[in-house]
Amino acid sequence: MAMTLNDDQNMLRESARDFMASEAPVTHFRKFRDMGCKDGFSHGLWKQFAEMGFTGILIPEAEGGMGMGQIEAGIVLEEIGRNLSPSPFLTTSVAAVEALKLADKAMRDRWFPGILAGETVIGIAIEEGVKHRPEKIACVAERSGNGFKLTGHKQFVVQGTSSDMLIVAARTAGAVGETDGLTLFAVDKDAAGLSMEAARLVDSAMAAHVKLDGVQVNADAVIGDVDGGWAVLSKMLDAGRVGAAAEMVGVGTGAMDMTFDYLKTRKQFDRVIGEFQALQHRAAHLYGEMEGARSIVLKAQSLMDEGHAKAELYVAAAKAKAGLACNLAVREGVQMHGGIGMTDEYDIGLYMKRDRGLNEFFGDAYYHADRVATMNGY
Amino acid sequence: MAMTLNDDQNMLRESARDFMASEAPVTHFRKFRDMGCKDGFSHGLWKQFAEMGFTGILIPEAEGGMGMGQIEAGIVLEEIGRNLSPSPFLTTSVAAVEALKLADKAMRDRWFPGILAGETVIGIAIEEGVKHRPEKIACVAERSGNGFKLTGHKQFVVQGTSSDMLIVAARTAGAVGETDGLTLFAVDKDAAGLSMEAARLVDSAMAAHVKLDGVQVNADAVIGDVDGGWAVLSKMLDAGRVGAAAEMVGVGTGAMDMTFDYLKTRKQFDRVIGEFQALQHRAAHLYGEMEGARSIVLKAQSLMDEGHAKAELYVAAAKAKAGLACNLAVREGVQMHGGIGMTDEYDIGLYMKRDRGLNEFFGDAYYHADRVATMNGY
Amino acid sequence: MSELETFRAEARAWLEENCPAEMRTPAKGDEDVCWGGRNFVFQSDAQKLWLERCVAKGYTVPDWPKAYGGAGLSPQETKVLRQEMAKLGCRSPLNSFGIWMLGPALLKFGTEEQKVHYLGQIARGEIRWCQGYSEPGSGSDLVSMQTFGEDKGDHWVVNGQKIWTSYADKADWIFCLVRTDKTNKYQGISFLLFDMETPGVTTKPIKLISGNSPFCETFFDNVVVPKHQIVGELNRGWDVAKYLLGHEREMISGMGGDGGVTSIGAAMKAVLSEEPVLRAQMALFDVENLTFRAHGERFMDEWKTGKAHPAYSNLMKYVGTELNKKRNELVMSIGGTQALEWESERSNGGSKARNWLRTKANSIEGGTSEVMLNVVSKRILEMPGA
Amino acid sequence: MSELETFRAEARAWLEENCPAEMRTPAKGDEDVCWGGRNFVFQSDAQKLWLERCVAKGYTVPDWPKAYGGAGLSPQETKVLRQEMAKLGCRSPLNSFGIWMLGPALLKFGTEEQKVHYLGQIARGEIRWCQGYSEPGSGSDLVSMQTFGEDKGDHWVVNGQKIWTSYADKADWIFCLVRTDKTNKYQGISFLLFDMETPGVTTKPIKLISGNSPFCETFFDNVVVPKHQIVGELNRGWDVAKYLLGHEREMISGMGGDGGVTSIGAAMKAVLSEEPVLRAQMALFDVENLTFRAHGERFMDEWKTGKAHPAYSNLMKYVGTELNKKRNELVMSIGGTQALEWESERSNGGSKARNWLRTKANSIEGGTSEVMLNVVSKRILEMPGA
Repeated sequence: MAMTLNDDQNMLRESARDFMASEAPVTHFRKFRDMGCKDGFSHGLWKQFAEMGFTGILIPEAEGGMGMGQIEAGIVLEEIGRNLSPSPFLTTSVAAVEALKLADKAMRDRWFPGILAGETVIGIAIEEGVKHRPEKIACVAERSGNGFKLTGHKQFVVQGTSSDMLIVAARTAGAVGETDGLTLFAVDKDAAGLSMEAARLVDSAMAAHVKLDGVQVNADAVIGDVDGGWAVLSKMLDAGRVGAAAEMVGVGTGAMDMTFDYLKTRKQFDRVIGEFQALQHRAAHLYGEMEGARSIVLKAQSLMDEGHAKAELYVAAAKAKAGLACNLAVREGVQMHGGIGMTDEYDIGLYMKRDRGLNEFFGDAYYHADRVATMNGY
Repeated sequence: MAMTLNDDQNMLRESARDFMASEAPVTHFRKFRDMGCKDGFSHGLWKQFAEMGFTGILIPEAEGGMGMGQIEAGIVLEEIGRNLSPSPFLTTSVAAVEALKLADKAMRDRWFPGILAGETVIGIAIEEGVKHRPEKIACVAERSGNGFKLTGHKQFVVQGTSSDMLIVAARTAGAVGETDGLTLFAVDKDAAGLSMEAARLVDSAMAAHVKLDGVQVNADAVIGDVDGGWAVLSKMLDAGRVGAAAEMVGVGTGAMDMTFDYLKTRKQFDRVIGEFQALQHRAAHLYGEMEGARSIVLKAQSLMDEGHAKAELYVAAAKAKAGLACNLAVREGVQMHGGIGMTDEYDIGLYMKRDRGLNEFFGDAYYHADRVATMNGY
Repeated sequence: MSELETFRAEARAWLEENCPAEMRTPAKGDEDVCWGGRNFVFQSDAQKLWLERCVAKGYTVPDWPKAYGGAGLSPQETKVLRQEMAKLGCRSPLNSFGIWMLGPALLKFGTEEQKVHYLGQIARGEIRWCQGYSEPGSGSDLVSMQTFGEDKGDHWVVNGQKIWTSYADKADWIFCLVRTDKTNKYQGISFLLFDMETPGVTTKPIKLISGNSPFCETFFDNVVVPKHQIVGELNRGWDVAKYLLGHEREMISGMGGDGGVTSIGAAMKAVLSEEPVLRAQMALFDVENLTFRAHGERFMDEWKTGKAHPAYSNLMKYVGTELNKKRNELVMSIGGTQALEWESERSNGGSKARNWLRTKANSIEGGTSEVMLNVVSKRILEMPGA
Repeated sequence: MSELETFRAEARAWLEENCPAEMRTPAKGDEDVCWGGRNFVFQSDAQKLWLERCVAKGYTVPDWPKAYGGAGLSPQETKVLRQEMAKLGCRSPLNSFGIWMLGPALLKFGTEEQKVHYLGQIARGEIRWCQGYSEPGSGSDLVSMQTFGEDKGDHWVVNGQKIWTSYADKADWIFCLVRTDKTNKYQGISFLLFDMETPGVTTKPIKLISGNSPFCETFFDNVVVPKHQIVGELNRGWDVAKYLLGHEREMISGMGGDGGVTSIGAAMKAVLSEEPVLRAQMALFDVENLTFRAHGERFMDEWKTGKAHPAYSNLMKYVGTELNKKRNELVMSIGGTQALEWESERSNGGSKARNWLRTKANSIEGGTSEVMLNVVSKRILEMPGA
């Protein structure tokens, strides 16, 4: 595939850009933040996403979606990042949908319509410690009756308390540390024994701690194969990772553009500060980092869409690079803004907070650099 | 101890500085390099070192030396580094002397006089692989007759073929990877079964590959205790490491000063390039790095001289930091010199080569950063 | 040395007798800090008692002359006192910009009358001070300030606006740079002191990205300042300010975290052992941290003996603040998803995240990293150019 | 696609039939490279045969028009040919600054007569070219050059000195920037071609820190250059040079190592598994390397479709050369003490160390990293100022 967007993709970009800028700009985010919204996003906006077709962007056309790929999802995510638009898009329409695409028809029929309509939100319940370690999942699913009984604890379940269903990874066999023996379950939010506690994060997103206290699910709650959940999990995680990377390209680019504008207007010592060569060189370097991030993310998306064997390697590299570049963008952004960059009133600090959250999402840059090394054979 | 030099130390610095600048400046190094000298250093200069008292700087006064410490040895080493003065000072007068100070009187009496006179050179035969891994020593010393029979291979024995004696670390017990069971031996250069092959290094130093093919040594060749060589080895290595760090402070400072002078004279675009703010900021940052390196090296030296429990931690940090800072200094040095920095005619490239050699000597920055982490409990 | 050891024993005995047990536990937060001033409400009897005893002994400002409320200790004795306080875990009896910043400037530039009056109040914790330097539009470029004091014979009438005034909403008095000559950029600024209750002074807290509001915007609308409230000469306030900024930089340059060399890695071992690349970052950070501590120690030893370059504190400020930012990035990485929490009890009210965001100001306040690098390059390295 | 696949099959068949077996092994060193030219001595019959066959087929410059010695292939066909050559391990039949640099400039700026004459010679490997741009004292500041061509009616008389002329001691002709108008800094330079055997031309090799001497100083002492040997308009040589530098930057920006995405880490696993911090550096490097490859791919795709910013190659040059330097620092670290050896057989004559040192020039030649950052900042980011 050529590493440029085609006409359809460019059109999608235009429409996503216009939509986010008019319907969900940073002022929208501020509004929901300042009202202390318990969801951390607007259900009305989620409906609008549906009207735009975004919610079903990865759902096959035959099932009512747009049948597009990671590149297209990434186009929407970049605009989300640029505007800090709060929504369940990444978890529900990207990560969860990729998992559900591997589920049986009954389950897809159960959840896709609500997602398409912008009425359903799905939480991803994977993490059990403070760092991303999917192979260390300890949550247990014992055979019980017609199905399974789930016991354990999950955390960092973004929008968990706003979710209608949680995708829970649990161990049906094998030992902690093994990738075999995991199974993914669709667990209804109202299931007996399931309790959640929401925590507001630095970027004002809401994330839940989830307790599974012998939650009984039927056999039809299994997504994919029993004991073979790693395949589904990997697909879901990689979609979430490359999606987070795309969103970080948007966050970093937004922060960078804002900062470059500031450099061109702010005066100090009788000069526009953008005239200072030391800042110019840092700006040019940052631009190169962000362009690099944009490139590797596009590469990873296209390899995923092709089902290429190297997709996993590139997704890891993309998540790492987007994380490093976006983090540089927000750090340089705050520093170059000087004092006002430290104030809540200016937007640059909001980008710094969002970067932090996205960097942690499904493995940080160091985690993924380590995976790159492992996949590269050392 | 105060982190400043006292009057005696300042006097030593003056005399070392004058001596190296007049007797062994970079032109001296070039002369011996260009003649393809098989030793890589001048025996005449080594005699002059002795006349200055440098060769015995760490040898106790009672045994004819100056009875000084690592700070004083480091003062000499910094000037050696600044002038790229080639000599066996670091291996013989620093590392080997520290080991021999832990040997019995007979051995000290055998070797100290020659060192004091500038007639003896000692090689350190520790390394067995391309990276520094002292605990992985596999060279074997079997009990044999009145002593031991040594079999194995050593490499990176700096000035090995010019040496009168090699300090060889070998395993008398324990398994590869264990620190117990090592023993240090003083092996005469003419011992039967010992063969050496010299290799010129990038910095024009000569380093030997050593083959020990059943080399028979008497029991009195043991330095310190049988099986307890790790203590002697650690002392010797730490002296070598902090010494190499001090030399790198000299190399880095020499490269930096040369570069700053160049920035103040070289014109481009009708301006002296030192006026360009991007270069100014990099210069100021580099200065901070070198000053930091100077500080941690002084701290490590003084803790070693005090016999402080934290000395090992600080030596590791000092070797790492001096390596990182000196490496930055030579990289910035070549880049800021532009094209002429790439030519053999200009000195800055010689500093880059020397930095490379010193960085590898007794463990590089990454190796020592890892040790810092381990010693800090993670 | 023996004399110093005698002092050490005495100081130790005094502290053991006079420092209340409650004041020997670590301060848990802002509410445990005694800032003094007209409106300060003591959080406990112990806090009040500890301040009063220290004031009586001169230990709020141990190295100031006794005439101005200090204990007249030598630098060595002061250091010993600090060491003994640290050993017992004694809290600082009084936090004060008056002690840290204005005091040293008054000692150098103040009249005898000013010293007796203001230094005494500072030492006793009676007046809480804030600092009025920055203005909107004049961040690094301090001398471009616009706040103007019009000469009205025996007083000035000040109009203008300051920004980044720490705790201005809680302060009693301000020390403030005011333009008193519009024709001379550098030598047209005076260093004035005045009461924050003077008519025409208003403040507005600035909410930071950390969610806290330690700074204010401060507005002056025809504020009357009597002429005797100037420190130093008319139009030479820049000299006072520069002296004071140097002090501030020394202070901030010591901010590379916990003030010690303890690695934060050990406590995080469980995480780091599973994250090899992150562990490597931590290892390289520890090398930098040990380096900075040694560097600071060497700088202080050279500074005390007059061997340090006068601009060297700019370098330390740069290195120390950048290091502290890096440390907090690592704390966040190691803290992972839990460190992202902003309000939960589990995260201690988001303390890691809030501290991390707070440190981003380190390389801006008291002179940006960029200005520090300019100064090092020009004054220490003597690079050419404007 | 089917047409292209037909071409692929044909190219493959031609290569299999015509590329000698000896030319299908990797080049071991400089002596295996065919540079052509008047004085070139073929190292083997196979080398000579391979060149001749490629010349006859137009495959030394496959994408040039047939009229000028090329094969007239489309960009897609050229890419396919390269892929097939790579698959069979065919060596390049001819390395040439004429092909890489002068050729594209002549195609754009040359007269029809010049194209037929010079391009043909280049395609056939008859003339080896060198480049005369830099002068002592004008490194990044190219337009400050002093080499002057005095107008003598039908010819110029050139005096001056060039530096960093690659293989000038082995070249037959030079393409050279010469000042032809002293009153106009930018529009006073012309782009001249002349024979290195012209009386008055002398060269002196420059020994590099790598120990090799690929560059020379070149001196011109009353060198006569006929007027028809100018490329482009009089005094507009800067346009030609800039176009050509763009090409050079594209070339160098592709230099991030082996041209591929293969990690060097796997081969070094034995070392890296024992060096966790070094392994982490390698891991982070691999992230950067994969990024750069994807970035280069995207850049080329945008460049081909006219979507890339005209100054974008400056960014790629900066990123690619800095990355290549970093790669070689890692190669040296992983290679450890063996990589330090300079002459031994064990170290292949110090190849790692020499390559490492050679890469330090990447960020200097063809425009320094500093100049690249200036250009990106001003032309792409549109930062203000001179």
